[in-house]
Amino acid sequence: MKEMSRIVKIVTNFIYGFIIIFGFYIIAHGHLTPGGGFQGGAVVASAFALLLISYGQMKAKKFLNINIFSLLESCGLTMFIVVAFLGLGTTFFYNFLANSGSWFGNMVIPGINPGDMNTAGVLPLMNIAVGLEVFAGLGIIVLLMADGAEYTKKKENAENDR
Amino acid sequence: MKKIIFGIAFIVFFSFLVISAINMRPFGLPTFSEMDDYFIENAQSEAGANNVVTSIVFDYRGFDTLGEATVLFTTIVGIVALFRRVKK
Amino acid sequence: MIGNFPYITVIIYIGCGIYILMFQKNLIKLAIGINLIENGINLFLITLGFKKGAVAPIYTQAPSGQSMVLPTPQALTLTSIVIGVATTALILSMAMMIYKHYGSIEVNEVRRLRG
Amino acid sequence: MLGLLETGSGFWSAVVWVILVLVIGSLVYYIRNKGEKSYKKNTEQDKPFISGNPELSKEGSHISASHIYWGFTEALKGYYNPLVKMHTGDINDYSGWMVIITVVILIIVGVRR
Amino acid sequence: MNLLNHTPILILALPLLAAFLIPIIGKINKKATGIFATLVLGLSLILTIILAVKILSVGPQIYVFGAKSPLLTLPSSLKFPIRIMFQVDAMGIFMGLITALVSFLGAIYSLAFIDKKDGLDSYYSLLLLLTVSMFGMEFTGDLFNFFVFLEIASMASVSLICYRGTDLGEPVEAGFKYMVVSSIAALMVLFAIGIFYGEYDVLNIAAIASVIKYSQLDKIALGILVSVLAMKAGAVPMHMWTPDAYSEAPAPITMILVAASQASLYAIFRVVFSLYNITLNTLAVGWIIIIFGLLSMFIGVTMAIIQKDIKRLMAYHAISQTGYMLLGVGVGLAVLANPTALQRYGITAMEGGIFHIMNHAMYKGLLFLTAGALFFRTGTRDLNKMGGLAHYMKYTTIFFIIGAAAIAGLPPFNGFASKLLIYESVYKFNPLLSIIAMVVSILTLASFVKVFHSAFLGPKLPQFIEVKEVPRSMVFAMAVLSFIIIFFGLFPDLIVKNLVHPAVMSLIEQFKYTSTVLGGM
Repeated sequence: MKEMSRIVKIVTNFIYGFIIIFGFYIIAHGHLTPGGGFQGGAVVASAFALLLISYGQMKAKKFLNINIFSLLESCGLTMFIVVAFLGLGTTFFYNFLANSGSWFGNMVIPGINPGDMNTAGVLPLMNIAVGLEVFAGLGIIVLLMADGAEYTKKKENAENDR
Repeated sequence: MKKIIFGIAFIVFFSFLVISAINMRPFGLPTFSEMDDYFIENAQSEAGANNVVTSIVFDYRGFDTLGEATVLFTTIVGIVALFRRVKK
Repeated sequence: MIGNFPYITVIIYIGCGIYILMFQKNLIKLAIGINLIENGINLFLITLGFKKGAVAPIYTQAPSGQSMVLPTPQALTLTSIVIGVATTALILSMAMMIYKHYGSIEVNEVRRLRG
Repeated sequence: MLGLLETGSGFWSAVVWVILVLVIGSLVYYIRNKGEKSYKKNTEQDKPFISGNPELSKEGSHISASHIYWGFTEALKGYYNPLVKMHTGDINDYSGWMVIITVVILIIVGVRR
Repeated sequence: MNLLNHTPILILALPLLAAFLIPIIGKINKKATGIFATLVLGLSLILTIILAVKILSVGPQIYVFGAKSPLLTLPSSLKFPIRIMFQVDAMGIFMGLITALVSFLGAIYSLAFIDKKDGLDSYYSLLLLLTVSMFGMEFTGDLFNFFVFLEIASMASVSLICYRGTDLGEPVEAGFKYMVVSSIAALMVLFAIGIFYGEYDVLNIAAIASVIKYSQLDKIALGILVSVLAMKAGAVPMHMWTPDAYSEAPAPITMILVAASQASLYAIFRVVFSLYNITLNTLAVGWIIIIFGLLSMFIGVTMAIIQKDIKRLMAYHAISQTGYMLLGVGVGLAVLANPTALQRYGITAMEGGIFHIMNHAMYKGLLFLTAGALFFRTGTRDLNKMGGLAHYMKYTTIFFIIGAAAIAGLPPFNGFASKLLIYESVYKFNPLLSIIAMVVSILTLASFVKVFHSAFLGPKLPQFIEVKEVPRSMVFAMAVLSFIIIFFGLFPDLIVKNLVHPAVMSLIEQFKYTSTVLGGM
């Protein structure tokens, strides 16, 4: 993938931070508004895809590292399953924080309300874990496929030269 | 010859799909909705979330979501394995 | 009959996908076919959850006095969309690898394994 | 008894079978031992006799896999040719067969308007 | 907190956690991943045995996710369960035992087999994920959950089939074909689930079973489910992916893939017996399954005879043996509505079919492992290039003889016991079917004689001078499987009475399955 023109790069520099912040907003408010871990994670990953196509994969590799993404992905998934394991006192996936008064443990007013961040028990934690996993995972997919496109093309050219 | 047989089979299959569509219950008028009514009524008190869909995704059907995250993880591990460079 | 029109749309999606899988000869097109079936089924699930005159099942600042649509199909669709993304990513990566080794993505030429 | 499998119209016991094989085997061994003892190793007697033809070399006498059951496949050519032709390795066929079988099952099960 | 109450989920969740951790471990030490995976699978095997003892002595176990208690299926006087649950009965744990054993031995075998290349962490992670997905398919009591695990199974097996794809084209081709096939299968399963959801607004298998009406839509769902799951199980004429995928995967993975396609077979039985049971037209559907079985048996074995690739030949045999299971259970289904015939031969036929699942997993696993051992030392799978290997690989030869005798149904090995049950009971249903099954058994023996002759017998060949016996971990895995085969062959009644008969009864008695979830209705 080649580097794109300067206009694209400048606009990307300007815009990608906002996309990432918007993605994290969606992740954090998953239990109140439409959205959640998957959707937010996909939005964050789209920012990386934008960086990749505007800078070309050679330059983008300098600031997008697959190893770090892979670590983040494993961490997100491990966090998800550990939160599920913590409910094992009652059952796997038990929502032990909801209505408990501690973290995210406020009681919800039944019916229509303006929404309170500090509710829903383990749901926000799982949203964050899944968000982490999805953006790292989709980032890896995008990077590897861009890399692989180059790799497969090169091989073919080499064969033609021979 | 093969194409003709496949074509006939495809047309019959499609007509079976049409039959299934005609036999479905009317659009927009669910006949039973006990499970969903339970979710709408109790999501706020049990899971404590305003967003009923999120409370289903992560609480009532949380295990599905774990499976779904696992599918994504499986794919990524598979792609990493597929595009790996073998050291000779 | 006309009330079931959304279901007809669904089966047209599925039928197009099956048609592509049965008659098209390009691996990328096969991936598109699988995607079409999947979109059709997602649409099917969402269609099943619709209720006339109802709003999204979210209590945050919802309009008062209105019923809500069935939430379960939306959760199922969310799951199935992510699975679809994963499927597509894997299938396209494999098509790339096949192109690298075989130099072609035509079904007729990608059949060293037979008999 | 241990090892007695009821099959609905009789029974099967592998343990009894093994004991029987051992008993018959020892009988056979006993009878074989009573046989002629004039057989000597490393003489003319243990050479293979192929209708008077000279023995093939060891490497040459190994029959490779594609020649085993040659007669069988040759005799059943009419059955094998279409069958092998059916396995095209074409992905379209894989989904095509699925559709055909689904249609057949749906017709047998009796779906109608 | 009593951890023993949580065994159904721990069997799954521990390998899953390990699979997520393995990429991190692989960054520190590549070699440690294999040992870690093996240990976790061993732990999972022990837990499965504990659960099996509990189920066979107490009864079906239920585990509801996220409820206030693992046994609370119906919250606050609702008619239907709303949460996902695991519902493990005798049939489920029977399959679970196969899965646990096979993947544990596969991991041990892999320790020596997959050694040279990098990518070890991906390999073991995928192996664990495949095991988890099989457990999930076998234990779950929820249809959508079943779909999710079906997808994990297909993704993991596709990635493992492509594992050698970095420098070879064929594995990727096989993986692509399997991917297309399993995507269609999974999507069609999801379509059927959508139909059920639209009709009854429930997703739990037991809850659907209690309200099912066998309307037009249910018939369509039945047809789609049976045909696509038969495709995943590798029934003729939708078997074409099987030889491709089985022959190109690494040998231990092929062994696990056999168990994975049996999980799909289990799903057919679950759909037909637990979901529909007596409501459907048992004679018609039973004959559909019998015909699947006959075609699979006959075409599988005749195609196997002409193969030259050792793993491809064994893959066709896998199709042929799947036919026996379909035949046995199909006969049981055909007479399900007829209590006297069911008592006279139906139950015996099903016992034969179900017992054959376990026997097949064992001996076919052993045979694929011996094929892998040959490939490991000679570097080829082509039977024409092999010969005289018995001079160098004594243990492998003995294991191959045991496996071949078992698959051909020679007494006293385990294949004979289950085939005898099938022959004698199917003969009372329709003598012709029984005769075909025997002919297929003879042809199976014939084709394995061919493999034995061309690979092991014959003079020492000059190109294999340096071949020696395979490493100890591979021999260990094969030895365990041969021991199991001989044990099952000598004492088949122990297994049939204690494991297979409860499994068959749990399939036939739909009432028990629904009442464990919905209470005594």
